[in-house]
Amino acid sequence: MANLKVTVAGVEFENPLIAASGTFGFGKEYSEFYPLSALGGVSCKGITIKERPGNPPPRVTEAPGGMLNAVGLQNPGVDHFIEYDLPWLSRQGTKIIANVAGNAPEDYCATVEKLNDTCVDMVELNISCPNVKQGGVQFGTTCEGVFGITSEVRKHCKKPLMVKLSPNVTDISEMAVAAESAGADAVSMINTLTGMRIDIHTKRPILHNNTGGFSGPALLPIALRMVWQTAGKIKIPIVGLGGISTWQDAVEMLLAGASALQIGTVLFTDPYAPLKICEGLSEYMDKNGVESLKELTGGMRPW
Amino acid sequence: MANLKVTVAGVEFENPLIAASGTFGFGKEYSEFYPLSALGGVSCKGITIKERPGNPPPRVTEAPGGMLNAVGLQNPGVDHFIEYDLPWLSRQGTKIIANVAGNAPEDYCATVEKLNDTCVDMVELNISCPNVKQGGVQFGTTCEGVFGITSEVRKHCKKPLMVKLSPNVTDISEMAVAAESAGADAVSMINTLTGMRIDIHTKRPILHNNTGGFSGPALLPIALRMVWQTAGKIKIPIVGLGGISTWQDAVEMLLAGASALQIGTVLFTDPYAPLKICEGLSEYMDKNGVESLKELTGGMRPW
Amino acid sequence: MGRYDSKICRLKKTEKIASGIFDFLFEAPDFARQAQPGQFANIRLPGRTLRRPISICGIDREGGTLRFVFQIRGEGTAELAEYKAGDCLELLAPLGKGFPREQNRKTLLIGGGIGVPPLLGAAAELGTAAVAVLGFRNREAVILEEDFKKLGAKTLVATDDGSYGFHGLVTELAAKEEFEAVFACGPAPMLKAVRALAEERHVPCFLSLEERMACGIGACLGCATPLLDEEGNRYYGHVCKDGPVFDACRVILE
Amino acid sequence: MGRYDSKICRLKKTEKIASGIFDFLFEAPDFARQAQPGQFANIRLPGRTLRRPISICGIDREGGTLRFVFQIRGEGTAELAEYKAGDCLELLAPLGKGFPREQNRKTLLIGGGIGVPPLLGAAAELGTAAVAVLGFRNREAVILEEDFKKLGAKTLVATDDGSYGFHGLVTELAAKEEFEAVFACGPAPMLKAVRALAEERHVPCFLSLEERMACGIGACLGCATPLLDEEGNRYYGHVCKDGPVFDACRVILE
Ligand SMILES: Cc1cc2nc3c(=O)[nH]c(=O)nc-3n(C[C@H](O)[C@H](O)[C@H](O)COP(=O)(O)OP(=O)(O)OC[C@H]3O[C@@H](n4cnc5c(N)ncnc54)[C@H](O)[C@@H]3O)c2cc1C
Ligand SMILES: Cc1cc2nc3c(=O)[nH]c(=O)nc-3n(C[C@H](O)[C@H](O)[C@H](O)COP(=O)(O)OP(=O)(O)OC[C@H]3O[C@@H](n4cnc5c(N)ncnc54)[C@H](O)[C@@H]3O)c2cc1C
Ligand SMILES: Cc1cc2nc3c(=O)[nH]c(=O)nc-3n(C[C@H](O)[C@H](O)[C@H](O)COP(=O)(O)O)c2cc1C
Ligand SMILES: Cc1cc2nc3c(=O)[nH]c(=O)nc-3n(C[C@H](O)[C@H](O)[C@H](O)COP(=O)(O)O)c2cc1C
Ligand code: FES
Ligand code: FES
Repeated sequence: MANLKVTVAGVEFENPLIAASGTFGFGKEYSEFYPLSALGGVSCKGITIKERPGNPPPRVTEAPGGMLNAVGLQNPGVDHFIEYDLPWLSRQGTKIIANVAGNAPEDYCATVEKLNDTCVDMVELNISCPNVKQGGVQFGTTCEGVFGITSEVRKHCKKPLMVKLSPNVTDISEMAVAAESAGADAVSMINTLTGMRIDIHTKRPILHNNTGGFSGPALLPIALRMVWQTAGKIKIPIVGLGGISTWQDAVEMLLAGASALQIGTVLFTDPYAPLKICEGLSEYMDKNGVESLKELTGGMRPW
Repeated sequence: MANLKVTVAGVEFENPLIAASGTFGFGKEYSEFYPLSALGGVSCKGITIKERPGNPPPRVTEAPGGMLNAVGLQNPGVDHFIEYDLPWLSRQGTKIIANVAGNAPEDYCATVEKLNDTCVDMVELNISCPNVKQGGVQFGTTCEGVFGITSEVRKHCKKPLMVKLSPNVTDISEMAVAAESAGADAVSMINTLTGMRIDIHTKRPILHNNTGGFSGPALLPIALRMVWQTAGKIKIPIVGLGGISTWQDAVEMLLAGASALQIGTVLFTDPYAPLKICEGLSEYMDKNGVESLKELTGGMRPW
Repeated sequence: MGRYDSKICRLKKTEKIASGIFDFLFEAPDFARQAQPGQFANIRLPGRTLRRPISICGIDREGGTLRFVFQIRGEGTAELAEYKAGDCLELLAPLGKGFPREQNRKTLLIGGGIGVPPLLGAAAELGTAAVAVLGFRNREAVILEEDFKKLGAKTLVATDDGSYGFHGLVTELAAKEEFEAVFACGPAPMLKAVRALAEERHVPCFLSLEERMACGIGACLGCATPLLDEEGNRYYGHVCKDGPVFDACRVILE
Repeated sequence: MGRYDSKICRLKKTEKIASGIFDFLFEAPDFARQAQPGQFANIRLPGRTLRRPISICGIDREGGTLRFVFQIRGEGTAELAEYKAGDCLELLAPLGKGFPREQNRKTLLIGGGIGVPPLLGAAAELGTAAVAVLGFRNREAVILEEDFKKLGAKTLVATDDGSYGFHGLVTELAAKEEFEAVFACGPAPMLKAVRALAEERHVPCFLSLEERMACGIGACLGCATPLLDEEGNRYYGHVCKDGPVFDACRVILE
């Protein structure tokens, strides 16, 4: 079996597959299928300084090539996370990424400060969640916003800091550059594309939040383009995600410029997908004489 | 059978289904299936002032929930269009929209001037085609760009003028507002989302242009969100497109705020789709006592 | 196997039992061993992103089978209906919390339409302690009446148009019966009336709810439903993990 | 029906004829009446956006059937291979320009691998005027040899590893034959060698090309292939409408 280790911002992952935030909770439910050590890491459900109830239902629906969600950052708050969720997760033998969200810079800063003295391996700044009506999204869609929130949080964060970028922008690579120059150690991209579906009988949006984030297989071409477009412009590593469902998709994402991968929606289709992707990657490496995944990162040759 | 007529910018369409630019050529090939009068209108393949060869192959590929294309505006030029393509098309009993593209404002203006004295019913300004390396895309991704090109073209265009908007922007409704204030009579939205796929064996992008435009069913939620987001901000009508494949999708698009519809990629899956959608719309109207499609436009009630 | 798992299961039998309603029997010995009445499975459809949640309608532990009865309500269930005996589908099961399991109480099983199948598993455990009151649109829509009878339940049917059984609402018909507990599944207005009836009788009442789902196991927080906690404060529970069966006094029906 | 149409057709027979290679016979009387050797059909796969182009391998006008032989090369063709006799698929056919139809010339039909099937229709028209030279990887990969023979063609097989027939390239084997025209289908390097052979012999040569397609009828301009016009200027033609069969002297092989 090939060596699947990757290092991102000084954190070493046993393999490049990290469960994407919001799709894996705090890991307990999926540990019924396999030990979480089968995953390189887990990005936890977005955490805020205080508990949040989330949006009214319906919160999810299917759409061709994927799904929409508007969970709205339901989470028990950072204190509860540290006291009740983290202890168990930290014993599972996988790297832990705390995905942090908030309405105001102070919230973000207070949350990451609380995480400084925990065993969390990395902080992922969710400045791109499109579901929270105020805040959230605004940080992620202008260079000033990304720079501002990242540099504020950077001052308070002792952990490796990854900024998660929104695809709902004209030029995502500019946001990545802003994050890098504000001191981010890595970027993860992409979050969901904002979409909507309508119930033609009730004439109401299917999601109670009206709009929701589109994720799943159809996101892959968009994510690949954005990762490629960004990889040439920043020096910090990219964790690539958006629609990855097969090991072939994973190879594409690495070739486009990603150093590690996250997978979300495919877990709903097939909880065993990460194991299958690891196996496929490993066979591909053996067959093609790839010794380290680093060799694949950015290996695409444009025409 | 219900009355499916719609009026956009003074042009009356027998039904709301317009073939989307680039997917229907100049109509001849699809007329083998049914008379083009079955369609409300045809938006022709993007036309430029001079003939263009287009991009090297491969130009198309499938992706989950849709496809990517990078045709690159291959077209015979406006003079050839007027002399050889338009005469036949104008006898088919459907409305004709000339989709106009270019590299520079002068090109656009010269092209629409040539169209002024033809039987074309409407001009659709393609400022959003993501496949042309210079020009094209830049007009469509900033408010100034959209305003600039639209007001230039407006001065030279005697036909009803529709501006086709790109979804590859942070806030498409701002682009629509810019187009409206520059004198557009309507907007059509959305064009394709820029994406990429990679051949993991050759490590080359599958499309020779590296990136291409994603279209097809998975685009629908994004398009619906953008149409809804825009409908509240402008007074001129919206022609909605992006992923419409069924009559239910069509109803959703109308409810989101569209006055008429375009369909593209679904024609490749099923050339008879427009007829099926018309039939479905008509039955829906009869069943729900809808007398005119206008009643549906913008009928969605947000939560 | 943990509390649940995802496995490919072979269809042993499929049958159309009413217009748009299908009865599927899967070979699923491991799931059958663990499953409880009122739990559900998340069925994967090839080419689709989200699985479809369907309640377990029958559990044959010896035979190693699970039974599901479902209605075509959209594209996914229409695709599901195309499968035939011998075909395989991937099931994530058994999921959620089922009905409470105290066999001795006289229990009213009250269901409307496609809300009837989830109650059959409870009838199997209750035997003659069950009173099944089943409501349907009309005679043609009646399903599973014989199945309830065979299990020993006193079985009464109501139809909206009176074309079969009692002419009227299930709750009207049930009001004539004696019972010490209520298990219900069906549309929200019916559930409200059932809860009112149970409150009147001062008996415990359990409702099986539906909500759109993604993961099916409690990880994505997609299937939120508003509940009341012990102090009467509103919060979001999750149908896939905390339910689908809930104590009626905790449920907020909107 | 116009020049082509899209219709649901029933599969009459399906067979696996080599590893990963399938032989499908569709009931398609209208298409069979119009189809010409070398044309293709665009096959719709449920749930997929783009149809898959597959050459017509056999046309039975009396029997009202079309035959296709295809190889699994990706997800779409893998799904296609799952279909069985009795199933229905939607075909858009007959598409494109086939091989020229002058029956009297001694014609070399030269194909490599999955490039062989498109030539069979031409063999049916040429009868004994055909010399079929067919190349495969190895003995196990050989397909359709008997079919060409039955139609009267002088049929020669080459394999890359010499495990069957001639050990070497099809073009080496063909170079020993006499012919007045060439029809070829196969990978680009083979087509280059075939064209060189035809030039050497000063005989007309027609090549069947592949390109990724969307509409299949000439509307989307997706399937561009670089060609030379009469003055030798390069331009983009389209495989679905101007081809898939092209005069070799117009084709730019890259
Ligand atoms: C716990 C539980 C148990 C269920 N048990 C049964 C049963 O035994 N028999 C039965 O016929 N039906 C049952 N349902 C309802 C069944 O899940 C839906 O009818 C089905 O998901 C509809 O899918 P579709 O693709 O046909 O509809 P579409 O409307 O095309 O589906 C679109 C999306 O919405 C979801 N969705 C739509 N309606 C519902 C709904 N009512 N509940 C949950 N998700 C929905 C789908 O799963 C899909 O993700 C149950 C639902 C839940 C939550
Ligand atoms: C005119 C023509 C005739 C053909 N005749 C035959 C035949 O008789 N037998 C046969 O086995 N194959 C034939 N092919 C090739 C066949 O179309 C491809 O193998 C098939 O499309 C691959 O689809 P996939 O989903 O398995 O592959 P994927 O790689 O998963 O497909 C992805 C996309 O690329 C397209 N694509 C991939 N490879 C090709 C290719 N080589 N040519 C065209 N499109 C491609 C697919 O159609 C799809 O849109 C023909 C192609 C053309 C253009
Ligand atoms: C149900 C759901 C909840 C999500 N919640 C979060 C979240 O809390 N924080 C975050 O940064 N991203 C969240 N996301 C986005 C995912 O982490 C991921 O960026 C996105 O789904 C694209 O990847 P995928 O296509 O592999 O799912 C959520 C996605 C889904 C589907
Ligand atoms: C092959 C192809 C070519 C296209 N060419 C053009 C074009 O020339 N001008 C234009 O404005 N849009 C062009 N488009 C975009 C479509 O008109 C449409 O905006 C897009 O495909 C989304 O709609 P759909 O999902 O219904 O296809 C093209 C799309 C495709 C698939
Ligand atoms: S469906 Fe994911 S939490 Fe219930
Ligand atoms: S596939 Fe559309 S032009 Fe050939």
